[in-house]
Amino acid sequence: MSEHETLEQRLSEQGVSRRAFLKFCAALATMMALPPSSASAIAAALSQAKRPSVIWLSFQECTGCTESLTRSHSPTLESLIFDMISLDYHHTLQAASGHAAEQARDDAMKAFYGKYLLLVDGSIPLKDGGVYSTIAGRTNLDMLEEAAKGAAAIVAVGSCAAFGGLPNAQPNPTGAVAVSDIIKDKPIVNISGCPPIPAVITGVLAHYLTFGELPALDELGRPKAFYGETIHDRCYRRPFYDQGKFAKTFDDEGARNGWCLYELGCKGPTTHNACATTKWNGGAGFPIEAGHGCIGCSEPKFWDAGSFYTPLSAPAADVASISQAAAVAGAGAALALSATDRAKRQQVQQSREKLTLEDLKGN
Amino acid sequence: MSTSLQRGIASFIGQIDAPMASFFTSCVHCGLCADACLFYTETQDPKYTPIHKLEPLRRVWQQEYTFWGKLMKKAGLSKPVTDEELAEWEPLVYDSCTLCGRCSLACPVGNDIVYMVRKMREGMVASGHAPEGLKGATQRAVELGSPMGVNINTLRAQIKHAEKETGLTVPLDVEGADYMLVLSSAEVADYPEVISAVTRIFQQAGVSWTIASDGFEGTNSGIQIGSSDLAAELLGRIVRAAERLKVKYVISPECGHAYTALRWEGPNLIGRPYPFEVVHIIELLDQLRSEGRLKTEGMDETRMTFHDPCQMVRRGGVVEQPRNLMHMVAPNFVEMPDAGVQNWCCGGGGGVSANHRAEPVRLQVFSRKKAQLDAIDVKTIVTSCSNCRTMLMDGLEHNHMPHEVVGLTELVAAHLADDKGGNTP
Amino acid sequence: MSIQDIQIKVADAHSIGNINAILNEIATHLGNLVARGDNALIDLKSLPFSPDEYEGLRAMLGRGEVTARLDSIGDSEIYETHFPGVWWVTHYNVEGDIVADLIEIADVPAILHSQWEDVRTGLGRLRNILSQSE
Amino acid sequence: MDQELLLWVRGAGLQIATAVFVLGMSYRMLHLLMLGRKKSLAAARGSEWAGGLRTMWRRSFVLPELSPRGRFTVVSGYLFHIGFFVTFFFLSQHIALLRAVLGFGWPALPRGVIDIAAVLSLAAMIALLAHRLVDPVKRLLSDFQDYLTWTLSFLPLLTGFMLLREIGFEYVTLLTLHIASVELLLVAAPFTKLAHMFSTFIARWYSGAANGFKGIDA
Repeated sequence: MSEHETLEQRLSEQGVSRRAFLKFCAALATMMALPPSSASAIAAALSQAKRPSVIWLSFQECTGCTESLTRSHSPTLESLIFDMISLDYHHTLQAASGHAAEQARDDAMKAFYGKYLLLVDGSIPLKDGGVYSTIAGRTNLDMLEEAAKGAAAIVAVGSCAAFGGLPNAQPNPTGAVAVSDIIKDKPIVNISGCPPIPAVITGVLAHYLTFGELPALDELGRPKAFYGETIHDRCYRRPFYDQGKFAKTFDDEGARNGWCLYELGCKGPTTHNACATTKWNGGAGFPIEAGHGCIGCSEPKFWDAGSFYTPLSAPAADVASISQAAAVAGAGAALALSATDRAKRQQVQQSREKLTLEDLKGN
Repeated sequence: MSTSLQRGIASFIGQIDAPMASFFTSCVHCGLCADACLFYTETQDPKYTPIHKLEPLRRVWQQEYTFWGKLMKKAGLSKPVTDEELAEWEPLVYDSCTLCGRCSLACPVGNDIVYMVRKMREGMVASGHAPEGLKGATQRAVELGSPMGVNINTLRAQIKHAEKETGLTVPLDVEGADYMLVLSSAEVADYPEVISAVTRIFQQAGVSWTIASDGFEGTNSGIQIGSSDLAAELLGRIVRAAERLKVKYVISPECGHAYTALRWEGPNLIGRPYPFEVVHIIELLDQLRSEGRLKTEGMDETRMTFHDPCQMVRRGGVVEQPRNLMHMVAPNFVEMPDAGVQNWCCGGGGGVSANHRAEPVRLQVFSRKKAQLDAIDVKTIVTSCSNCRTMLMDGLEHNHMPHEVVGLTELVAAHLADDKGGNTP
Repeated sequence: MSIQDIQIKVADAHSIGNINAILNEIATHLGNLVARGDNALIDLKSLPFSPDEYEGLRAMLGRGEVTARLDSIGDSEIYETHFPGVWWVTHYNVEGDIVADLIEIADVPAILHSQWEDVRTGLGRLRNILSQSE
Repeated sequence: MDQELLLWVRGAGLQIATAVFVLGMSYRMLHLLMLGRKKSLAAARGSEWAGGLRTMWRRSFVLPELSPRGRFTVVSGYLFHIGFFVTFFFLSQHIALLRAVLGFGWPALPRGVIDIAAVLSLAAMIALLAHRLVDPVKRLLSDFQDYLTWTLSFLPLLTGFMLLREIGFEYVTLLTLHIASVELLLVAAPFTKLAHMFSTFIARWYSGAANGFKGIDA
């Protein structure tokens, strides 16, 4: 398969009709969270699309992101897309191992220098020279910096690569950081989530290969099409929030009635992601539909944002015991300072001379 | 040592206590106290807003007793209270405040504003910013025994007159009597009928009583000018007389501030509790009434009302007693609007009557009393404070109003059963 | 304890309020179709629905006279709802998963039109057959 | 970095603000009380405690005859305070907060009631500010602190109202602003006249005790 071949050519070679192609474009529009009317624009762009080389680096991660992607429930479409990219290095998925695998990466980096798309999952440990995660004896930092040089763009897949994620959580023993903390001179797309929604990963890839550029990003580098709104904004339980109807426990009447999970710690209002509409497991649902609040996994520092079960309106830290200490300190200060004030007053009262008629007359 | 700014500020510092700190801390400048003060309501001049009258004292509190205030003072960022400011505030604290205490009931956060004005006057007089009229009255009280210059000879003459009128003996300096009657100089000088009235009532009720030749003046100019030292000196005369005569009770006269001085401030001024009790003459008369010892006959059909003296009623707690007595003799007794603890001041309390400079504003704010009286059609105003009585008469005359003003004790005495000796005053 | 002991009830879909919002949107588009002949598409996957609301919407719109099936990289089901001009278009992949779920407001859904490229290809194939049989 | 800012205001920021508030308030109130007062040597006619407690309660309701300007102040004042209390103590989200801190909660009022309370409170505050600027008495009394404390009290109400409706900004931003505005209020309260939230009751007690001592039912 030539890298210069377009998707449309490839589809027609496979005997896929124009109507099927339109259907594919409609599905793509849905996947990219673009308006359905943009299907024709997608079709037009796809007829020009080229097949990019992709290098996927996995660092300090749990493979959940890869799992998420490969467990995606629309394999036909994804396979179409993966047909369209040349996944030249992915150490979990590739058949090659050892030196052969590393060789494949080197080759791809040389062959497509300046043009390949670099996908990264996992955070990069910096502490102690980055020794906490190495591949083939090389630190993640070293490998990332090398691979980033020739990349056209970088896609940070998952909250670890995007924001540091779990390894970055306090006390962050490995000094884990995000890709964007290291690479400053390349366009980076953050596809956050723990794991990210598979359709979002493929949607971004589809966008890149369709339009040859990265989608519009928010201030955290996330594609606006998927992260532009909060879970809360798109949550089917939102009307209950507006009516002030909240489940107070996981098994009360409110919970059974499907009321808002805000008071059970749902982070939907402050979490930007597409779960509420794109949903998971082939559209089967998302956590709130299963009766559990959003844990905010697509936002930076989500692991350090207090308990998953603490309401957003409640303190994320212990306020009660600090208040008790403060009350005691305040009382102590009051005792000390009021003693000096009383002493001052007493001194003034004692040194006071009696007011006499002569004083009155004197003026 | 003469009066000075330093002495005044020191006095302010010495006066500030927990209640004042809580009051200043709580004030949110809502301005509701203005509506409670007749000097504001009748002039609509915002400077008469009660809490504003305390501004210099508040600044001293802030600079001496608050954390940031002290810090600011140390850093030289706060504006010290100046002599000029105290001079500017003098008319506000003395001329346009009768210590009536109406503002203290109006404050939503519960500030006892008049408590602070009373305290502020301590510093004002110590700094030399007291009105000449009040200084003169105080001086006369200390030197001559009475702010109006009434002395024992005047009293003796009035006693003689009363004895002649009633045919009874007015006991003077009787040791071991139960009650010692204190008078106000206004009564001795202007309303001596009260001596006859009390004599006849006590005769009928069988009260053992006396007047002390060395402690008959109840008026306390020291309280009004705001000097506890001078107030104590004046009050000490009564206490000494009462102790000399070994009385069980001292009767406060129909004089508002005398009651405050004698009943509430007295023991604190002399620094010890009294060995006797203090009762207001109206309290005593009502007690005699309830015990059946005070009997009246006949009714006065005149439409009359009762003017509550601030210090006896709002600040003194003697509210129902005068009304009980009114009902004994006055079937056409009507209350004026705001009667009782919310009544409006005559305009001359708290030393304003002795302060000639305040006369124009005092007469101006009488419009409030006039409005109260206009709302009810009465011929006679009864009261139980000789200062109120004088101020009412002055205000009525100024406004060409025809009302008659009567003391409550005399009104009761005029209807004493089996006693035709007196005339309706 | 068995599953029956767990009290689960289906919330009243209409009480939540999301259905009304989409019905209003459909009405607006349908108005535009009538007035100006404008077509419109609503991506149901971009809208917040609970499962019962989704079913509620389906019941609300009902089924009209036309149903079409498309067999092209998986099935597609296209039917006109009880409201003429309002079409429900559902695309499946070969595994039977929904890949696009749309409400289309049009006289005929775009996907049902024969595509000129396909028509041309078809014509070529037909001529090819004819030429071979000759 | 809205998320991190939000995390800060919900965590360390709130801890600091609460600590300053509690420390400052306990200092201020205790210091005030420790200044003490001379016990009156006069014979009491009534009970200080009865009078003090009575005034603490009663002064919330009893008000003398008022002028139009006084009525305006009283009506707006009530609306503001009641609105503020209702929104603070009876919005479900706030009860969740208080439950987290205090360990117990109580039933919330319906959102409709909260909305009305918040709108009335906001309107009353604007009216009070306007009145402060035009009424001669208030203008004379007012100083910088009056306007500062007005602003500090207004912002939480305003941002809270905006947050419930997501007006103007994103939820994260609004929630951050709302919590931050409350923290400003907490930090400033002990050192400004906002301290009247507690000292009022002490003031009323002293005032009522003085009357109770004299047997005055006021």
